[in-house]
Amino acid sequence: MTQSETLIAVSINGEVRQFPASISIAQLLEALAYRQTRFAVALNETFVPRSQYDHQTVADGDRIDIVAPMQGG
Amino acid sequence: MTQSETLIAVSINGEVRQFPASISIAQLLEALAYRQTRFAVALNETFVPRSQYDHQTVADGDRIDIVAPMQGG
Amino acid sequence: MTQSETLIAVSINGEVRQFPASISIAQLLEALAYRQTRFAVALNETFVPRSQYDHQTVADGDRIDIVAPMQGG
Amino acid sequence: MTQSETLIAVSINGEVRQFPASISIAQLLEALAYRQTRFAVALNETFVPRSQYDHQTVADGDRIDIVAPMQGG
Amino acid sequence: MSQSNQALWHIGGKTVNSRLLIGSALYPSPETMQQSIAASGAEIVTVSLRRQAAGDQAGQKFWEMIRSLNIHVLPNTAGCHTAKEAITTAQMAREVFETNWIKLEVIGDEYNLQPDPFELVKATEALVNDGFEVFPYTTDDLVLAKRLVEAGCRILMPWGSPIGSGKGLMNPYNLRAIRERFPELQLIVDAGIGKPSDAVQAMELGYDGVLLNSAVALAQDPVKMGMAFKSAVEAGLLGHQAGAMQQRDLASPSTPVVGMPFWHQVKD
Amino acid sequence: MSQSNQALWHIGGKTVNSRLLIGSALYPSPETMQQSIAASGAEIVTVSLRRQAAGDQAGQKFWEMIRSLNIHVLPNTAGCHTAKEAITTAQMAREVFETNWIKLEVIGDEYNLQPDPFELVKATEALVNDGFEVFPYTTDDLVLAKRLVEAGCRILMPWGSPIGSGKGLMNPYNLRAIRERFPELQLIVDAGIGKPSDAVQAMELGYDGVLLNSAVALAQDPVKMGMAFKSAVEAGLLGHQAGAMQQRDLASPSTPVVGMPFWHQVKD
Amino acid sequence: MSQSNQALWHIGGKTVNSRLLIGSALYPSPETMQQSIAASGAEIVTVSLRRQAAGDQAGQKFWEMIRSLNIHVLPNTAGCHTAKEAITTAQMAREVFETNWIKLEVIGDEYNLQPDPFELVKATEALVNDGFEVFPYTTDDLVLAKRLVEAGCRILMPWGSPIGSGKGLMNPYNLRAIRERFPELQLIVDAGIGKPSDAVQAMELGYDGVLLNSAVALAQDPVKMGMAFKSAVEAGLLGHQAGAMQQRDLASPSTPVVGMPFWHQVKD
Amino acid sequence: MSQSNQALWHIGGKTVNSRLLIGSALYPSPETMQQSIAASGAEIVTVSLRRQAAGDQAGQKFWEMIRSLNIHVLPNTAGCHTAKEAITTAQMAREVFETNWIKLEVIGDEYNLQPDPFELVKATEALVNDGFEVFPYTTDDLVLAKRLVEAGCRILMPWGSPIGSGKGLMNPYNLRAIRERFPELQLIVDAGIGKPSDAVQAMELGYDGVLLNSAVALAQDPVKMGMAFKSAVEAGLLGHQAGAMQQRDLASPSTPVVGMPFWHQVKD
Repeated sequence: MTQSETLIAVSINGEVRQFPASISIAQLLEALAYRQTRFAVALNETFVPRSQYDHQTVADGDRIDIVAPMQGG
Repeated sequence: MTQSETLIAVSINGEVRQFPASISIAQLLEALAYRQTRFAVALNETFVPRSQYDHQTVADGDRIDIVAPMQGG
Repeated sequence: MTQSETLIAVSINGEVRQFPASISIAQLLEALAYRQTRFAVALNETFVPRSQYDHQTVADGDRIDIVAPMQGG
Repeated sequence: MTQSETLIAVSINGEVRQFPASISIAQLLEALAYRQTRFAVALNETFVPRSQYDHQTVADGDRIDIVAPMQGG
Repeated sequence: MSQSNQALWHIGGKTVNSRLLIGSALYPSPETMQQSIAASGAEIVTVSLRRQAAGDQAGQKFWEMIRSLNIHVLPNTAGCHTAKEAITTAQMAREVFETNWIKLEVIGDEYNLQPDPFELVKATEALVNDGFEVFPYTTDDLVLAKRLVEAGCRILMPWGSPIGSGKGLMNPYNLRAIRERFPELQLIVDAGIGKPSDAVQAMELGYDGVLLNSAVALAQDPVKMGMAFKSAVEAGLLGHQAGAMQQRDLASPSTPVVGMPFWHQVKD
Repeated sequence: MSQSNQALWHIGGKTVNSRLLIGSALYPSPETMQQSIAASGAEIVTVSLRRQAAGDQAGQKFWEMIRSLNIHVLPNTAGCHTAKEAITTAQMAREVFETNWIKLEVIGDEYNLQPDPFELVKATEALVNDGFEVFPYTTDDLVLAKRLVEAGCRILMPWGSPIGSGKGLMNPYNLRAIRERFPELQLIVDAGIGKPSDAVQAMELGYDGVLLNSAVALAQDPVKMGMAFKSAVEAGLLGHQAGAMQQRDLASPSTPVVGMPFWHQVKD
Repeated sequence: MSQSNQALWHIGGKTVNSRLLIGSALYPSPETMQQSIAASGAEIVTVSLRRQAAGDQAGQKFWEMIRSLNIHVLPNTAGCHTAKEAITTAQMAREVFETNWIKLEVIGDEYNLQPDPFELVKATEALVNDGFEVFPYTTDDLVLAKRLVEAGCRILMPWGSPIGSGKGLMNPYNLRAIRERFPELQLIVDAGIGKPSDAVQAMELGYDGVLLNSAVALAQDPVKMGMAFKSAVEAGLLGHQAGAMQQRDLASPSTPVVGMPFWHQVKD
Repeated sequence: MSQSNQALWHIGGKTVNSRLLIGSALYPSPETMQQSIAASGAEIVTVSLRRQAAGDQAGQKFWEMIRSLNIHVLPNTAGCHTAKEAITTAQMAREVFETNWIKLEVIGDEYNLQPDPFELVKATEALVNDGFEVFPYTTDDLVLAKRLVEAGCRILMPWGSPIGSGKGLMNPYNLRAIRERFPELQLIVDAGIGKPSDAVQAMELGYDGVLLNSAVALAQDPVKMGMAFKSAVEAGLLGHQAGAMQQRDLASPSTPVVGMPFWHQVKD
């Protein structure tokens, strides 16, 4: 990334973070250091399959949810 | 009505009757001799207000319901 | 009553009082100044009708209950 | 038993039978051919222990119940 | 006219219009007591006897308030735990209140304040022989009911639930069994009534009357609750006389199905 | 005076005294219908529309009987299974009965005659927009209730149990949840009432009114049962306003314990 | 291991594993009886005495079938209406069955087959003095329970509802009151159990055991129903020991709310 | 052998032995969760998805615990309020848990946590089309049930009462109506189970299974309560299959009356 790159604001699990423009989901997860194997991703409340992580890019104002297994009734 | 007039089949309260083509609701009620004051009419399950009886004509295959007050719970 | 008279101990509604020996219920009520008209008396848990007040005497250790109307469910 | 013996009437389980006077419970059971081992006897609604069968005699008008195991809830 | 006659109730040798018997205790004030009882339409009020010191006018004042209601008085033996206590209390009550009516309570347990079946029968036998009209506060036990009837009772007052609990009718099956067994007896549900619907249910079971105290006295607005129970016993009595419809498992349309508009073929 | 004012009920733009709404069907005779409705004190009567042949005077005669009662008419859409049928029926009813009130029934099942939540909401939206005062016959579903309120209803009529079953209030928990959620709405229990005590319970839950038909019409004595329900809704309304006592697990004596005669030491 | 010890039940001087007591009557066949009792896991079986003609081997055959089950026998006094009848029957049973256990039934009414409180206490006093371990079939009356305990009972068997009615627990309040009053007593619900859930409820109330007969014998498949009740008493015992959660009026989510995806602002 | 085959349950394309579905939330500790689930015998466990920060291993650890139970996983959509949220959650769950099973919850109200009928149907239609095996958490509304079946559900999970309330089966009538209408469907009571007897009742109504969480997790001894529910669902299943006796209003003796000793003439 160079200084001249534009930054976008993306909500990650409700918390706003800055990322370079045109970042893919895969790059974003890499940047966030998600290394767990058991998680799933939604972009603006729409599911993004793992197979799309490389292709799906993120835009300014997007909302990302990253979820993992949890107790449930 | 002359012999040459076309007849249409209209269901009156579930029973099929013959009427001249282009008959209005008003004429149809006259022909059926409905003289009660308390009734209402639906044409093909759509309400026909009393004010429309003169203007609303009936077509072949139409279904007319003529209803009156009755006990209800 | 003279000084030489023997005194007896009688429980009146659970409270022990001294009276002269051989006192009748009527005299006892007089001594206690019961002037209400609506009450009834039991001597040792046995009912004493009003008509017996003059005749029924009280002995040492006797228990008298004097009751009046009260709220009840 | 001789002809001259007096007979007594005894109710056995509700049915009246004739027996010689002064008969014991033991003799009566013998006469009735009760050979089961599991039964018990009451005389006039009073229990007669097995040990008393020889000693307990039966009188005219007595009621004997002889009972055995049965289904119960 | 026949209507009002039908509603007359012959109970213990007297005749009243209301099926409600009401207590005189636990009200926020004597005035509220008077107004609540009046509002309830009850013509029978329960009272008790308690120890009173010489010169204490409380009893006299209470009595005058009750007399001014101009209704029948039903003294109780509340708090008695033995037949002997209850018998003596009943005799004192007869003299004080000038009535042979007695609401016979012989308590067998402090937790549920239920009657003691054994002492109750003993006291009943003695009091009936002594000329009392006994209104026994009893359980919903059918065999106990039979014993009380054998002892001479023409009235039975089974509990709905424990005194002051407001739990309503805990065991309608047992209450119904007593009603069916004794069609001629005067039956009153006594104790446990908490809401007007409880009183209606008692009357719908065919009971002749309802006795309550806390439900009115402890309501937020006792006078209005008195009115509520007045209507409730009327509703229950009429409802029983009118003969309720049978319950059904299937729904059944009230509005006629024949002549339904838009109907052209059978719907599934 | 304030008493009678308190009892006035503002419902659907009108004002009535009675909390009872009653049906006009299933009576043994037209005369019994008239007398029963009069006896019930109801000021709102439900009616329906059915097909009628030319020259048939039944509808006219029925209508004159109803008019002579001089009370408000609430037409229903009984028997409709779709929003469209119900809307057309409501529009016909408005013309015939000259009222914008409609008891909206859209049946979803022939077994339990329950409303269809989906068609009911659709029909409600259309009819509210068309100027109707909708009295929706609904289930006890809180979310459905919210949808109907969003659609513009000021009145809800949850069922107690299936129409004509006489099972009373099957799910008081759900009915209470609707009452608590919508304190300002006019809430009426419709369907399933079998006995006067059922009506009292509905009112004790804080419901504003009760609608019934079979419970009166199918009673052995419908006129007397009409009277019973008149008293029942009064009892329930007063009982609710008066604020019932709390239920308790322990018994609690009504007659005072202090001053009990014969008391000498603590009893266990 | 401690698990199984916990489940051991000391009752009337003996120790068993199962909390179920089962009757031997009303089965479609003797073989079904044997298999059903075995399937139920019950280790106590009730039996009776009836008149038998000389030479009739029915009693002997029945007895051999019962013996082959190799479980404890609890003779009853079913059908007795007086203390005297019951005492004599108990004495005969002791001799025939060689046990001092007696299920004491003294029936007070033919309609509901309930115990007669008065005769029951009399018979209990006599039999306890005569060395019997009395299992009294009693009502849910707390005062009667106290009398039976005073008479020497270490075991009480209150009814759930009338014998053979299958109505389950008619009055859980009363049953609970007896449990709370007598924490050390062995309490068994006897009579009225109709379905496995009834037995579970009895155990959940803290009762120590359940006695039934019709519920198994009159099931369509008695052997399978025996198995059902075996599981039912286990479920109820464990459930009581485990301490059930409290009921709540509000719903409460089980799945955690924190971390819910898509959450952006407070929802109303 | 035929016994065990009979008990096999084909649900959602899989076959299990136990009729219990259990939640994984609210336990005092993860170890207790594992032991309780194992003790319950459940072969289906519900789980959820929640947001997780990078590096947080909680999800992974939880997942390993669940995997070690070696039973089927049923992910839920708990907390979702719209069809869209629920659909996305279901799709994420399918990827994470590698199963097409989904317990579909679309909550319509925060007070009673009941499903939203409208959003539920929408989400169901979408998910069935997307290849999911939908286990819908629904109300006891028969018409809603029909819509869900039309949308392709082979399984329905009506609530007993609000989630976490422990109130048991609030409306057995409605639950029974669904069972009778859909004899071929797999029906599971979900939510509201508080005690083992509640689970038995659900099975006695003919339901195929029971889903619960709080009842075990919030018990004083969750492991033992797990065992209790294991027995409870067995008792209920067997009891339903065995065909319970009919309830009767009259008592009926179990011990034979014929041959009663001491009998001499008719007793009244």
